[in-house]
Amino acid sequence: MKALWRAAMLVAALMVGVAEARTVRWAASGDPNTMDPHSQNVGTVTMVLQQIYDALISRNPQLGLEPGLATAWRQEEPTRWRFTLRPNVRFHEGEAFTSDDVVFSITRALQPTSNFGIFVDTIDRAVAVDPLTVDIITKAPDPILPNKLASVFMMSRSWSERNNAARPQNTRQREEMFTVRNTNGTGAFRLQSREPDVRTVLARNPDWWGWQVPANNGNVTEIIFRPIASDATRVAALLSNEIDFVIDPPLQDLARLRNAQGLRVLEGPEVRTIFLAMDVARDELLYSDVRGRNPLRDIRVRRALYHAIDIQAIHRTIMRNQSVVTGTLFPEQVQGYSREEDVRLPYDQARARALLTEAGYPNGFEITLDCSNNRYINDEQICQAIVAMWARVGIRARLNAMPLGPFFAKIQRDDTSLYMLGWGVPTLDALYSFQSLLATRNGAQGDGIWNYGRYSNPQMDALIQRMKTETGEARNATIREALRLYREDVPHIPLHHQMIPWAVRGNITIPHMANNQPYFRWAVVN
Amino acid sequence: MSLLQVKNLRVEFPTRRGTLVALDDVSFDIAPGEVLGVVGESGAGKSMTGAAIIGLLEPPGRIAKGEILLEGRRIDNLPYEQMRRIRGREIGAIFQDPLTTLNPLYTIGRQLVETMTTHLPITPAEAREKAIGWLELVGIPAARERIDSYPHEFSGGMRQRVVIALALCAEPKLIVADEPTTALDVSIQAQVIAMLKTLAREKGTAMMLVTHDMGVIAETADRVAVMYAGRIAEIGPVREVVRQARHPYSQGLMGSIPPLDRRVERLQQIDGAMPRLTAIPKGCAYNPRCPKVFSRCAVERPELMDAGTTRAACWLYAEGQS
Amino acid sequence: MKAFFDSDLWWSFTRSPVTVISAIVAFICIAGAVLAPVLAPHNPFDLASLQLMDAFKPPAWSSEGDATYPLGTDDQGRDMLSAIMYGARVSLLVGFAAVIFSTLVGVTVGLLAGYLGGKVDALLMRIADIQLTFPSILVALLIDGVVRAVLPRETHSEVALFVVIFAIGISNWPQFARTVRGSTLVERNKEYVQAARVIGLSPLRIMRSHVLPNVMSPVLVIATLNLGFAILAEATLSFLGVGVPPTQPSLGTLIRIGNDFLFSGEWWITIFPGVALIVMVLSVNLLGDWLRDALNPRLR
Amino acid sequence: MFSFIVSRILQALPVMFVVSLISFAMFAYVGDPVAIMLGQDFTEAQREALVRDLGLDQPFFVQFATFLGNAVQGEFGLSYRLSRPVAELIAERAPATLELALTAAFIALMIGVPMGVYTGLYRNSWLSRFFLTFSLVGVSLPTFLIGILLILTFSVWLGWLPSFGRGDVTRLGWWSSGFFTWSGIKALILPAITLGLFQLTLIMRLVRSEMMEVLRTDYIKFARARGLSNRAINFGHALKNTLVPVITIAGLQLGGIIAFAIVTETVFQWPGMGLLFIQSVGAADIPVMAAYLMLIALVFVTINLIVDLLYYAVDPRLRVGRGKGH
Repeated sequence: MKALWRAAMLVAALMVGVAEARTVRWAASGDPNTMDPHSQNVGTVTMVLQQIYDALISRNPQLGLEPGLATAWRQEEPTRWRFTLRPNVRFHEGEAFTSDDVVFSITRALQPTSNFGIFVDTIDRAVAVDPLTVDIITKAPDPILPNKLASVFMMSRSWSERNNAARPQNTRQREEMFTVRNTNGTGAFRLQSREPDVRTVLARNPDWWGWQVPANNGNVTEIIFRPIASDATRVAALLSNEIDFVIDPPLQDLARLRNAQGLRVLEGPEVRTIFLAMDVARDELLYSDVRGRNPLRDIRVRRALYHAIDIQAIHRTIMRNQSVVTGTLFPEQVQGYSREEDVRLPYDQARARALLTEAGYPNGFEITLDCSNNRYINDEQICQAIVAMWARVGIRARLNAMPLGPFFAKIQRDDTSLYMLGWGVPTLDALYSFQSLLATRNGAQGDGIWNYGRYSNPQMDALIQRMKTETGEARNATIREALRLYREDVPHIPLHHQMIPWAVRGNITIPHMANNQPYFRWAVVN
Repeated sequence: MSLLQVKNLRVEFPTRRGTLVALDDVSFDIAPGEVLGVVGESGAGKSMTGAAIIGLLEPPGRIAKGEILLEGRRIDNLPYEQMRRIRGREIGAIFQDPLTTLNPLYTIGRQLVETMTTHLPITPAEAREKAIGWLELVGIPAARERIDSYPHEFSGGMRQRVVIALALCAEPKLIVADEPTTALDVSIQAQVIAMLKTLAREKGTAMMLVTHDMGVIAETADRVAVMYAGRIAEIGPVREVVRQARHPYSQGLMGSIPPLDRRVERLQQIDGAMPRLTAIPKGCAYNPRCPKVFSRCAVERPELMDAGTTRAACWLYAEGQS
Repeated sequence: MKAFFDSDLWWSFTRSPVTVISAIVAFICIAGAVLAPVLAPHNPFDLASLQLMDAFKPPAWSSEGDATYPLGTDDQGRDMLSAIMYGARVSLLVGFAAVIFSTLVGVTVGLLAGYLGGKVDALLMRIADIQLTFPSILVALLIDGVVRAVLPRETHSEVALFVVIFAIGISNWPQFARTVRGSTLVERNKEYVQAARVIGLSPLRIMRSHVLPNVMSPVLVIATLNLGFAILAEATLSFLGVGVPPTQPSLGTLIRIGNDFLFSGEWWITIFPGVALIVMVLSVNLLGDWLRDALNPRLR
Repeated sequence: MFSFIVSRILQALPVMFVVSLISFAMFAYVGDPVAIMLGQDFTEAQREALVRDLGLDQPFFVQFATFLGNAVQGEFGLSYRLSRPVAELIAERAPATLELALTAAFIALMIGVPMGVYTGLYRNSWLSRFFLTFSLVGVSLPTFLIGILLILTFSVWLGWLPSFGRGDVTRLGWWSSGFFTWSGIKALILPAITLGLFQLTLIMRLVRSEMMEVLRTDYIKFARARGLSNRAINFGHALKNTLVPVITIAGLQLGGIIAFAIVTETVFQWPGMGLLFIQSVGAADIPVMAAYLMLIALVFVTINLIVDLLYYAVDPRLRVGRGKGH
């Protein structure tokens, strides 16, 4: 009897123990392919590292800037910013965080093997003034440096150098880099174990500086992340209570998930815009039956393609209302957004046909549309629907849908006439989009690197150059001017901003973030 | 009393086109220790008679009529399990092709031992000793060493000796030997048949020897039954049938038998071929080929009737005819 | 023809209700697929006729159904019934073509190996052994991959169908080759073939007129059973996304697409293609099974 | 015996060579790893440097020779996708696939063989007919569909079994096993059934037809004529002879199971080599794909060798005058 009693007590104790472990089982379709904070500028990597590493500047749930490892920052001179660091911060392995680590981290992000160049491209060097003060010298005035630095994670110099990881991982090495599997951040969670493609376990860092900040009210003690690539399996796991949180539930299952017992769907926009881009550079398209001229260089043709798309139908059926229809380059969260410029050419098949006739293609023409089929939400279906819509105005488009690997390889060779792309804006600033997508490609870092239609407009280039240095209202005006040009010149056919619903178990609250990054520091398990 | 009695045996095969009669009205006896030779062309029903006796007719074949009695006890209608106890123990069997009759995956010793332990109240160790004895008896040299060999390690003749040992090892009263030497090399056929005959004599085992080799019959059998198209055409003492067959078919069959000191390789060919079971002629089945055919033969089927020293199914010997 | 209805084959056919039913079902499947352009209510390849607003219509018999779309529509507003009929067309085309291909290769190799014997035989059978070692699905994946690597993407989608046929066909020939070789070895030593040889008939003629007819029934059985496998192999490849090009969706492609709608409530997109595939393969397999028992060639 | 093994291994070498050539050629030009590795932002110079570093500017046969030389030492380089040694990745995944494949094979054999024996012996019983119908449905259902149906039924609807992954694993040195935890075993059930079902029906049909074949042979008739018990005939004589061809096919099926694991692992997100392979195909991760195919070839060659050895053990005819096998 006594033994039985003791056993019961033990069970009770265990159950209390279980109750105290507040675990979130989290799934997404992709697994981070590295734990190195400066190697891969990819959402799937950042969404995990975000929990482990801090940047100098942090974001709030509205994506506004907040003090992070830096408590204050100021543009001392046009090309010099001063950052005051947070005292008494320690890395997970015990090293104190100092200005030397900031200099090291920024230098590391500047290395050729880094994938974070776009966030530090204007930086000339970082200088430690004293252990808690850092100056960052830029090559030219950079008004949005703090926005960019919110994406640069801080590492420990001594830890990195000790483990031979002073540069971001490089595939040329035969040996595996230490940072591919190990982390040492200052963040709210630490990496407890990791099996790539299987399971990554994060444990709460009780010593995190941020727990002092009242806004960081999270109570999660453990995060188990598991990649589940198959949509159906991911939903099944959620429905069968094997998973608590899915960051990318398939749109078609939202209705079912909303109605499921004990599940909630968090809805919100993502800062990512889906658009079609066209080859407006070649004299003859690579993939078309039009010989001797490039129909897409004719703005009437571009407008005709635009007019022919019934974006509302896509919004309602394929996207199941989980999109924000747009006529511009980026969503409203981005600095520089202008509602007046967010106007679509209306859906008008007759107008489209008329424009085509006017341009000399009364019977339309053939063209190939390159699309990814596993990168954006329902990307292949959107392309299929557009191909069908174009068919009705006489454009015989052939859909070439590919996985993201071959797709990016193809468009990055400029081997395309027409492609669909989705563009996220991590800096939340207009320049990031304009510079990458619409600047004439000129070899300068960042200019036009994703401009595979090779759109080139001196007027646009001039505006982009001004955006790089101007500040304040002048800059906003420049951006508005560029957006107007974008709308009138139709270098792209904008479609929509993605919505990114998250599905979460009812007992968990977590703010939905437009950058599609969960912040578990704000997650509460009841 | 006869050891084995077969009475009016009829075996049928139901098919979609009607019932085929494979054996009809087959009757004969075998006395203890007697060797009955059964001859005939392929398809005459010799092997099927043997199969019916050991109760292993291939389905859908079945005994439709008649009886088989062993020592006066009916065995054709026994349940499977009772009949199983008779097979091997009371009636042994030897098959035609020694290459396929032995299980290739077991040693011959094992196959002998399991046969004996199945039927005789003896331990495996005793059975093994007896097995060696049997192997010696059938003429396997160095039997003690070779008992653990696999069948493929023996030549064809040696394998048939093993098969004979297997058939005899539970000391049955009757052996049904279905063409025991046909598959063997001509040079060793005589040795094997002589050995078989000697053993049967020594052990007092009766034997039903199915063959189409008249030479073998002449040397071995006491009596002989000639089968044609599922019936017995003639049955009688071997000397009589061989020297002075009564049935025209038997006569044709025996016609070319050379003196006993010369061996023949084949039966003499009779003009024409035995009818297929689907097209057995009316009357005497042999009538289309018979040199002595007369009107009655095509109309009425002859039963076995006394024809001097043998019994023959031929109207030539009907009363008032001869 | 009369001889056929009088044959044992026909007799055993009429005796097996399951076989008769599966033959009827298989016939309906094949007829529906072959005549899809005539019978299907819509043409799923005519993009201009697609109405995106008609997407996700449930089957006609449900309350929100639309009589124009008997089995409902998919995410693009395509009629499911038409898509399935056209899909079955692709599946059957690949299945039949692959089986014919492997039959031709297998029978030729088997005849050659069996008739010529010696080193040719040893070499050919060694190749067959090695290939039998590798599961057909992997062989098909390999071949598909090689072709993808060699050909540019645009060309690939044009030849993809042939690649799949080739990949599935080539992975199944050894079975035919082995059976035919075995039968050929037996036939070759028969007296009439020996005699034909002595008369001086050409080996080709001997094989065609003497050996070939005798090996046809086991070949027919293997071919029927392989048809089911070939259709499934195509579906599996398409499910993995490496099968037929998406512009020519087969049943496997439809199932892959439908898989996304497993939990969404649009069950008809998931269920119908799967049911169609199973019914088709099952009826073919039942026929093959019956044929094997009826012809009773001793299959290895 | 020894020379037999040696000759078998020598025969396997050209196979391995051809497979390595194909596996390398197959992926050498699929996709562009560079684009994937560079991510969203890069310069032309970075891109070229990466191409050079990966040796992708070298002629095909130089790349192949380098690859082969390294492969022999078990060195497949770093995965493009995961930046980790390929050998290590595969070693991590291998236990998952092998445990799944062996469990599936075990299910297939333990159920398939008795069912085959039964249907072979009692051809006309209603149970035999049921088994045969069941097996026909089994070979007519594509693996991926079975998996999906099982998930729907047992995970989503009934909630009994997990729908993905391996559950908790126990580490035994470098091997990770799911056999020792309840959650590991539960996670194994559905994938193993999915993978094993098709093989089960194949094995059952194979055993059945072999059994019927063997039961027609003379030595079985002779065994009956010797009056042996049914038990001894069916399970001693007939079954053992049936096993000879069954061993070959079962061996080949094990290879098939490992290959078909690609499908099952995709459906169940089972963290094995097949899933790794499919994920690598999507990312054009050449080193992983090449290593996987070579490993699979090695597995098949090994299985074949084991099958030959088993044959050797079961069939005494092979022990003398080998060469002309079956």
